[in-house]
Amino acid sequence: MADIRSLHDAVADLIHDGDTVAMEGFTHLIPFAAAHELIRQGTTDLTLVRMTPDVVYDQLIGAGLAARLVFSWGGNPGVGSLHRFRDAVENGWPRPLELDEHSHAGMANRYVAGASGLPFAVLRGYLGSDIPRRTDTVATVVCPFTGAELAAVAALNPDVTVIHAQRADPAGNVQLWGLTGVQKEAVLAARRVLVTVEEVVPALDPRPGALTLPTWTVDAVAVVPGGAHPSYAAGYSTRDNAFYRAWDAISRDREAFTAWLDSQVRRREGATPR
Amino acid sequence: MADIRSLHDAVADLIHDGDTVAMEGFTHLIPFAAAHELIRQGTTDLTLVRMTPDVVYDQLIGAGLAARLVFSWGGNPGVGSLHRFRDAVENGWPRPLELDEHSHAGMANRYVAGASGLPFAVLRGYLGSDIPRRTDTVATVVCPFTGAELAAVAALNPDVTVIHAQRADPAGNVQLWGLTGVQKEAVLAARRVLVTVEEVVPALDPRPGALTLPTWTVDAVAVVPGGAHPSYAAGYSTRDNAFYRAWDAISRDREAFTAWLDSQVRRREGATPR
Amino acid sequence: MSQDWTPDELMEVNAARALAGARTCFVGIGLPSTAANLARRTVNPGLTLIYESGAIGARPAALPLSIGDGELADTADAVVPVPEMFNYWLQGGRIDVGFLGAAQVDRFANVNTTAVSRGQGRPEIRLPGAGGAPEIAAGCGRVLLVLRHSRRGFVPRLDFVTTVGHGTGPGDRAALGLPGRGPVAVITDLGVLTPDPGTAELTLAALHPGVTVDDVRAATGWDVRIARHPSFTEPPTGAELAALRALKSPREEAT
Amino acid sequence: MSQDWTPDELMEVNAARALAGARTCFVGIGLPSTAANLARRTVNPGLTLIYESGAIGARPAALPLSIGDGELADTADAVVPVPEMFNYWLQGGRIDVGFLGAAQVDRFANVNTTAVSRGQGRPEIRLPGAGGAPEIAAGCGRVLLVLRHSRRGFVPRLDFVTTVGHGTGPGDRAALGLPGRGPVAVITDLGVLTPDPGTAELTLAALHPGVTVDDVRAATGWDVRIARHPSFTEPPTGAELAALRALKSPREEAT
Repeated sequence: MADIRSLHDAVADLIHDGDTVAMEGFTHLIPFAAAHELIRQGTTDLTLVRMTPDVVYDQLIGAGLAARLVFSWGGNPGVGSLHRFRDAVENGWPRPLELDEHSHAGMANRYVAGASGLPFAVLRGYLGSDIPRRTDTVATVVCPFTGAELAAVAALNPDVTVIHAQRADPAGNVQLWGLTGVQKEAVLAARRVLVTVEEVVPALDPRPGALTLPTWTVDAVAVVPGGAHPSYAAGYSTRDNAFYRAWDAISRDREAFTAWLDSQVRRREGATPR
Repeated sequence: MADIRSLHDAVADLIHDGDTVAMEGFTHLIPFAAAHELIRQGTTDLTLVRMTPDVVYDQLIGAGLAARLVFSWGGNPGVGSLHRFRDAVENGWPRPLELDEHSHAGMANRYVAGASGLPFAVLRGYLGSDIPRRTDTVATVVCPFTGAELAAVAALNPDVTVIHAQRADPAGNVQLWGLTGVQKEAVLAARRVLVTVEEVVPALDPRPGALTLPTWTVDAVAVVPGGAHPSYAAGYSTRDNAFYRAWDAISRDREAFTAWLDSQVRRREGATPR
Repeated sequence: MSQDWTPDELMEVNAARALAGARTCFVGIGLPSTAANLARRTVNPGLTLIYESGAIGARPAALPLSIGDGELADTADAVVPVPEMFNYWLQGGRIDVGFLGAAQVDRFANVNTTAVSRGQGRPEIRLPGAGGAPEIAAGCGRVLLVLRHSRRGFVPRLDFVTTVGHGTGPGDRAALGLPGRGPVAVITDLGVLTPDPGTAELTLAALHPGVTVDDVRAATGWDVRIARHPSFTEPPTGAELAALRALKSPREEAT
Repeated sequence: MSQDWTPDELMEVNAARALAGARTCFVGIGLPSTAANLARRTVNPGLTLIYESGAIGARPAALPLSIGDGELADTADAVVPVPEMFNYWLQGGRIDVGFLGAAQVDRFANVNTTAVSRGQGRPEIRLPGAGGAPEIAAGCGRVLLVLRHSRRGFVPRLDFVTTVGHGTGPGDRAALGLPGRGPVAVITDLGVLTPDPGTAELTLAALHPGVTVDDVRAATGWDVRIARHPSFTEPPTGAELAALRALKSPREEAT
């Protein structure tokens, strides 16, 4: 059952140094506030898992919290490179970043296998690509009925999955709608689950396109209005595309990035360094 | 793109002798009217596919249209046996019925594989059960990462899938809600798709829990209000549990069944024997 | 004290009691659904009922006839597609208790719901088949079985193993890779049998009020083991009986 | 006639034209999204746009910056989870055209979006990675590529094959089990290349107005094959240019 807690306490209790952490949300509902709390708490040596690392992981990588990245597309959508990600991979700054790299179809199916209690998933993928040469989580299986050879990807079961959702009820049932990406799979694949929400409402009335995560699939809910910014929460906010564009200049330069991190994240009110 | 057609013409054009036909709907939204049209047209030698054959397939089997049944639970829910199914299996009346028998999890995953363009699906299923001894569509695969042995089930790709839905728009986009069972998978796994609907509306406004099948996944839509009776369409009707109970006596006796079939299906208005 | 209950009611009330403390229950239709809905009205108001039709957290006011009655979806916390139900929720290992009926069980609580032999050269008696049972019994944390006690139901050897309980004894579940603990109780109209911790063989652990060990022996198709001191189940309380009868009445009126 | 268009506009207009007759298009972000949205406003109003974020039949009024902008979901016929998108819709073989960008292509229209070598002992230049491309190129009925023409982009040998086009020549796709036809055109700001039916090697089939064969040779990193009589693409119509500029203007204002 989910407890409704402060973001600080939920992050401190659920996410530990060395954990494998998935913060999901396909452009929509990205849990930026929870990521910033991780930066304030300095939780480090993380294996970060996300289909699209996006600006949120650019920040965590630049802050030096990530030892490893499991992903399938590492760009700033519609803008260009993730400069902190590139600096870590190309130059090892502020620390080297090990990669486990997949295609979207492979990552999505890795979560599906994790949510399904299976050790692997099967897909028609990676055929002829060099991707399998750089990872040990792609293999092949042979169909016992047709003899066809198919790709197998290893299940992903994060220690912790963090998502942002529109709302929860007082019992900790969570509701999200709009583009819901791979969040359900990432939640059900994880050992522990933290959800930040825009608000707690007395009851979750049905909504078109909404999915509900029962409280017994979630460990903690933290109320963080705007917790997806500069990503967005359909029905509450719109994507701050200007910030995504501005991130290009902020992140291109190590000093500008560090100054941004200090002023906009580390020294924000409520920050409690450990 | 789906054409909006009469039930008679859609059934005549899309379903042929010897076809593998899936009529899905998990208790809810069972396409009874389309099944009755099959009986009137005498389309025969069918391989019938359905997780829960239910009264709808009891009728088709009793009418002598089925050569083979692919299924996972053949009872009259909450009432008892399907007597026409049993008579065919136990006594070959009106003709022998070959069985390909699975568990629900296996059948659901067979449709998933079919919808996914894969030749098989993997599950933790059938372990220790005698089911695999009576079918050639269950096998084992070994996980290339862990060495674990798992069940594999062969994909199901029906020639035709038939479902009943609440509504369509004039372009043939289909919307259904409530318990949606395995319908999306059965539709996307099939070569041809027929959908009967309660009504055509000018536009499909969003509804909680609704899923939409784009018109380009459907071949024909036929407007048949009440076309799921004695099953039901959430928002339009409720399950006629009294009919399901009454079916026990109708179906227990060959003559009573034949009389029912003649009076209630074959000689109904609009029937056009071929 | 006059006993104003039926054997079926003893079975249903004790089946409901077996759900005390459970968080989530995967509910088969028929007796399991009766028991699970009664549990929500008595020992476990917070119990989450999960029906294989896709309803998670259903709160039906009356007993559903089928596992796909409209009320299950209308009152649920979430409705999911059937493949998701079996893959993410059941196989994913999120359900505490699987509650199943059975046509036949053997001494290791294996279940047959597929076919019964009528003997050489005669066609089998056809039963409905597996449904969700094999994977429910595999994937839930533990399994409860409920069926009426008779020699037709409690057989020395199953003609067909639809669903594995404890196989041929301890260790079989692990060897097969079945993740859950398997059947922890078989609740009948005569009493409650539980697997012996050492041998996994079903053992009469408790008798319902007014039932004797000989009644159980007479209704069991093998030489059933009896606990050294079988207990008696508590008689149904007035509240339990009232809740059970209220639960059943609307459906019976609708017939 | 004064040419009042840019090379990028020639590329975008011709990319949109390549979608004439398609029913469904799986749309990558950037140039492919521009082309697909332009096609809906010009040659193919009925085109169904599918974004990997889960939106099927999106009808954005302005060009989305990301493939997950809210308007894509708000205007879609259906929104599906990402695993369903890749498994049922893409891998299921329901999409006519996959429209992709590329950092590097080789003469067989294989694509690198992963990493570029800087030479021995120096770290690779890191690109974003695969995203949906390998399976889009595998599963769609046919593939269109759009990228600006330069020796950096049109390379003799890829440092990394992210996505297979035609492999090393005819027959490779079938041998790999790739179901779709693969790339049928590469549309650039200089012209249009198509795979030779016999060799599968990219061949300059058409030049944009004002472009010469030598321009293409100078911007291609290998000795590019030229069709015996390369045609010229039709100049953009006023309607095409107006639609393209209107499509881009709201987004640029929002910057």
